[in-house]
Amino acid sequence: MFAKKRLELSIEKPAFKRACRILEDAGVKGYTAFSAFAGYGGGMRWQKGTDLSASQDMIMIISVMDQDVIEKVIDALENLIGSHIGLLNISDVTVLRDEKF
Amino acid sequence: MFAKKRLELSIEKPAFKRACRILEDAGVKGYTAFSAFAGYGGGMRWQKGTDLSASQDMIMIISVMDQDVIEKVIDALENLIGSHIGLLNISDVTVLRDEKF
Amino acid sequence: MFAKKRLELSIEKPAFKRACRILEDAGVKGYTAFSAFAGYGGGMRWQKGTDLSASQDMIMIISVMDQDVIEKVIDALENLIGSHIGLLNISDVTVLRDEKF
Amino acid sequence: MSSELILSTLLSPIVLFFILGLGAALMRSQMSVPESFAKGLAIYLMMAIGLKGGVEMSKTALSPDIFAIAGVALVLSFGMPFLAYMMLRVTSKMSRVDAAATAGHYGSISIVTFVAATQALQLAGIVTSGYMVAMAALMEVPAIMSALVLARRGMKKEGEVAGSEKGELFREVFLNASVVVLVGALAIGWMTGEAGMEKIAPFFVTPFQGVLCLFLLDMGLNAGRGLRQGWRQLDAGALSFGIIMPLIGAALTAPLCWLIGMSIGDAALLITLAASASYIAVPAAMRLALPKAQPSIYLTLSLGVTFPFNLTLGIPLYIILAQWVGG
Amino acid sequence: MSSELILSTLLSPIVLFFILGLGAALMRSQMSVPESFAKGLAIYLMMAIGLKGGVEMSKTALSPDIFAIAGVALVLSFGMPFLAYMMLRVTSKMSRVDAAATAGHYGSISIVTFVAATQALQLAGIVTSGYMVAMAALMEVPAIMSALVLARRGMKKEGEVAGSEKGELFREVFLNASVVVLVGALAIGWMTGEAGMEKIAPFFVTPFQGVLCLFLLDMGLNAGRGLRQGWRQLDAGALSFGIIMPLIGAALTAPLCWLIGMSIGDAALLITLAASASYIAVPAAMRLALPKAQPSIYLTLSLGVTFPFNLTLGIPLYIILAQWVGG
Amino acid sequence: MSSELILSTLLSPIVLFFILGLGAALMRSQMSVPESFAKGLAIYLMMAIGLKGGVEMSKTALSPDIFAIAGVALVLSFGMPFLAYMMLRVTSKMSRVDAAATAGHYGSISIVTFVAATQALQLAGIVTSGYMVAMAALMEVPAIMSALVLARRGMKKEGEVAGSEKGELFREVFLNASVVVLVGALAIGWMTGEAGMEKIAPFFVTPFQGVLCLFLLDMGLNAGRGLRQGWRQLDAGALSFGIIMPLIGAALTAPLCWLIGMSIGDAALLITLAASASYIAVPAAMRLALPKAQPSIYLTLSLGVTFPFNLTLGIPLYIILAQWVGG
Ligand SMILES: Nc1ncnc2c1ncn2[C@@H]1O[C@H](COP(=O)(O)O)[C@@H](O)[C@H]1O
Ligand SMILES: Nc1ncnc2c1ncn2[C@@H]1O[C@H](COP(=O)(O)O)[C@@H](O)[C@H]1O
Ligand SMILES: Nc1ncnc2c1ncn2[C@@H]1O[C@H](COP(=O)(O)O)[C@@H](O)[C@H]1O
Ligand code: NA
Ligand code: NA
Ligand code: NA
Repeated sequence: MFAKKRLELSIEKPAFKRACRILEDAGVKGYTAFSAFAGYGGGMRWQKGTDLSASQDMIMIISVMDQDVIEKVIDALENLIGSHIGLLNISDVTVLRDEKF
Repeated sequence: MFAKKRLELSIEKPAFKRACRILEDAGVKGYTAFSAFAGYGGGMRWQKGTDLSASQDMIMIISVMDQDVIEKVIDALENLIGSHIGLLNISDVTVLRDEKF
Repeated sequence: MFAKKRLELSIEKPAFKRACRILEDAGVKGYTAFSAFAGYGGGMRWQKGTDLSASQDMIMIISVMDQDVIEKVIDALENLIGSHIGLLNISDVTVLRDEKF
Repeated sequence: MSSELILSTLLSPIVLFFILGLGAALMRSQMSVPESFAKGLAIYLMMAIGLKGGVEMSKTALSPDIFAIAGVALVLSFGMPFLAYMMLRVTSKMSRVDAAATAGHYGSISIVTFVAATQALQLAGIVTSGYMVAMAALMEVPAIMSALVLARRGMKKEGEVAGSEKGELFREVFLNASVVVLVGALAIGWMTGEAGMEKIAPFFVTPFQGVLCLFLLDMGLNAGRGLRQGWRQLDAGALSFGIIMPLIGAALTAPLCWLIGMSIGDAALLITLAASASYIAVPAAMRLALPKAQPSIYLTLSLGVTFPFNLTLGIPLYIILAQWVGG
Repeated sequence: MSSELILSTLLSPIVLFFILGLGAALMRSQMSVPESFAKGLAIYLMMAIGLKGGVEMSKTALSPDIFAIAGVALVLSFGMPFLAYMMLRVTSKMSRVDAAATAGHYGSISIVTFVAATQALQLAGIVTSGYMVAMAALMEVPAIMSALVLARRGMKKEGEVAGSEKGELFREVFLNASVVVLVGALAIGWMTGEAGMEKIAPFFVTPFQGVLCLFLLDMGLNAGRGLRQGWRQLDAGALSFGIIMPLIGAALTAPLCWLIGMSIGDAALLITLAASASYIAVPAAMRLALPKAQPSIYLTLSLGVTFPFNLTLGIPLYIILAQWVGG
Repeated sequence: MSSELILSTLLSPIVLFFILGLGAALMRSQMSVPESFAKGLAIYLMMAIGLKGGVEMSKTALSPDIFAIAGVALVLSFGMPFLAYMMLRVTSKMSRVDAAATAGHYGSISIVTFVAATQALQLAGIVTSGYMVAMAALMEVPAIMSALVLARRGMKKEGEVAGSEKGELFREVFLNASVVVLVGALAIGWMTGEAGMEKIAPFFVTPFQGVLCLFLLDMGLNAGRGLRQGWRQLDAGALSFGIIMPLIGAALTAPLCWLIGMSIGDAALLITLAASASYIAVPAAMRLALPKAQPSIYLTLSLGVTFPFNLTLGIPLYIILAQWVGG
């Protein structure tokens, strides 16, 4: 079993592709994205489907990677969530196959 | 980087709003909710869409917060998942911007 | 509060039922599954809905369990993600009710 | 004539598509109608039913009869859960709260069963009144209250569930999708009348039966899956309840129809409403109000047992019954 | 005659279903039309509008008039945001970037409002031209550029957001769903003409108004929810802007219609386009281009305030206005 | 006459909407038809096709011809994968398992291509038989078995994948959505006949072509995206296979049609079935049975290359071919 970092990035849907490009450019081997259906932040609730432009939808991207990749990725992501609605957290995980991450 | 707690609460859909109110009342700064599409528990499988009332759907709420907030939130959540179908887990994460959580 | 293991298994949709059977056979008490809407791996992006057969969709299964159950489950899962598109990670979490996991 | 009626019901496309879905699910096919598509169709069906009822109501003045029928409908919805509860407690091993929640489902109604009955009557050339849609809407809710009374009777009052809010149950019960759409469309149909309907009939009237086929394919899949997943939860008493209770509901309603002098068509519809059980509105309300009751019990019964029974054998029986008591 | 027009608009099924949805959302009903179903209906509606416009364009040769109207449409879409921006900066406490983003919404258009106006005109027996659909498409985008000019004016140039790519804003703006489907269907309708349309009319023409009812039920729910969640974000100045700006847009457009000699029906549609505000294409573009602007502000205004106003009172007013200036 | 046929096919609304979607995806538009809406439409289309075929079958007694055609259909579905496999191994660098999986797709069929051919024939005034729908259903599955034979030939038997279950492949293959709905609707159409169809025709028959337009817009988006994402995976040999294989399939089928004396319309449909490749049922089965085969290869070929080719140029060619061999 190998120790890795798990990045969980929540980002507003219109900026989703930007987040993807950042991850890919930093050499992340993979990521998986989920669509949130509701949320709360800044004192306001939102719910998917209410906003026809889908511009308030949130996407959560999960990506497992090595410590050194996360260091490369984090500055660009900080810039992204400085401009766009978004937030991230990082945790420790173990994985089976080192070469996949 | 700042150390925070990540709460992962799975709750049956009919009780989703109740969970939201608990979190908001405890002063959580934000949360994001996802809709599960299938699951297993108590020896039974369920699958989204089979139950027209959606009353067996499960929602997962993810919220990152400070240690002291989680302590406030946990009793009310324990009451909630004592009555409703639900379960929760807590893990350690690090975040970039302390003030957002 | 009790210490448990949180398994996060991403698996291609056609193999989803196989993953469920593995977990259930190992005596896992429960799991919850989510449908990803996009992802990246092996240098290729995929997006839900583009592939009419849904055979490229990814499912994420989350299951919280005891250390000894995870050991039972891991070999069969390794076989599964050796044949099918998939990956997993394991992390430490704490839970409220020991008997539920 | 009655065997003809049964056969023509069983061989109508909507029932055949239901059976197709049921069979596929029981044979463990993975096929499914996407949930959001089916939910969209459900809203369409309720709008169409409401509009049609409303337009027909707009054509004739409201007679005093209508209030008599409404009275009977209310009594049935309030009253049947008590009967159902007693039956369940005697014939099955269900807990008190499970029996109460299940009983509530049988006092309330299934709008798809109602629609299927309308189609069968139309096929048999029997006329029905537009205001029967209003009766359907009227019978959705009262049974929920009876269920709460039954469940809480003799229990020491529990504390509120954390996070619950005043008014949430009320909103769930009175402002759920089927009440809002059915009552709203009924009112709109009534207000706009035949003239307003003309322009939207090509969407809400002409393709209605076809949409119903697609919807019932999905209902068959759901019923089959519900049955496959849940039947182990149910003992023989509970399972037979799913067929006996509709028959009792029908048997109770028929003399009341005769008493207030209902037409054959309307009597058939009221009997069908009484015999049908909810699987959308009531389960949702029960999860809020009686979270300790197990959804797998009441859903398996109402969707997996009673609905298929009514759709296939029940409806022709209820029409035959109505031919005896209706005038 | 004008009060008749207002009444017949308000009592049309599409408006009544909108009000039903709006009321349900304001009363906090949990009912909803599934997002993907509503989005599918939206694509259907845009295809239908585009095809119809295209087929009608194929019947008559393009006249020089059409270019004059296109010119006016472009001027309005480019110009109105500047006016709207000034109004917002004077009457409300909105920040510069919020005001610019909001202004962009009012230069662009709402295709559902356009369709509702078409229906109201049809009801009133007033003819319109197929090419007005092209005008609607034409007015979607220019306002976005004006908003960017307004927001960036006098600011020191910021660095690019990480991960942004050349061309992404262009694609978002010129290849968004409504532009692709509307323009594409318009072109297809034009190419295939009456003959091609015949076979697909039973899907795209006959049931159109009925589909619109279902769609507007959902719009009502969305507008009500947007209003409930967002109105606290808005001061009195901003809220009144949501009603005054459409009226100003209409007042500006009317004399231009007169100047270039538009027919009553076409003038009513152009006025409606000017008075309507975007809630799909522009918000999406703004999130990419001006992420600092708050979506809750511009969405609440355009969807929660302006759209309901236009749908109920605005459209009859614009028709009356067009009757004065149109020939 | 043949250039006319090509032109009228290319300019039909369904092909134009496909091209619109294809173009939008290739230009990287973000627009999409919601997945669940498109899946709902797909079920509708299969129900409609099945019902129509069934009703037509109910009108005439089954002739011995039908068994000859069924025999040819089975031989084609079983046999073509072997040919396709050899071609792929010779002309491209595909691995054995990828070639086998891809070959399986070309033995099976695309129901949308079949429908498009039906429409083109109808436009050209050429009649077809209802039982050809049964042939389409018949050809879906056998090719999957040939692919398994090909993939496993000469390999030492691998152990079972963990979690796999007896019967799961069988269910995936014989009870997938398209088999269930197509065969089920065919049977229902057959049982209820013209009389049962009458009531549901306004949903399943009249709007059919319009729904097809919307569905093909989505297919165009999917094909374009598949092509954009996957073409780099394919070498020139593989890419050209996507166009040459359908032509070979057609060339093989044509003389067989002549041999058993099929009508022009039916021959055109059988040729089209042979020339078309699956992108729904077979990929799903391959992921279960041959998980080592790369989906990006076979999906890009069948959906991104072969489907667009067939829809635009292939179908008119196949009709011309049928005019030579059919009687
Ligand atoms: N490091 C990763 N973190 C999260 N998800 C991943 C990762 N690598 C791959 N995936 C997911 O697994 C799918 C298949 O990846 P692969 O096995 O690399 O082709 C991708 O499309 C992603 O959805
Ligand atoms: N602490 C948090 N934990 C999880 N999700 C959050 C949190 N804060 C904000 N979010 C999500 O991010 C969105 C925007 O939040 P904000 O940036 O605070 O306006 C919310 O609607 C939530 O979906
Ligand atoms: N250990 C677990 N890990 C993840 N999800 C679970 C677990 N146990 C239960 N669930 C979810 O909670 C639902 C109800 O479970 P139960 O309370 O055991 O009936 C299940 O259907 C799952 O979706
Ligand atoms: Na009942
Ligand atoms: Na405007
Ligand atoms: Na083929």
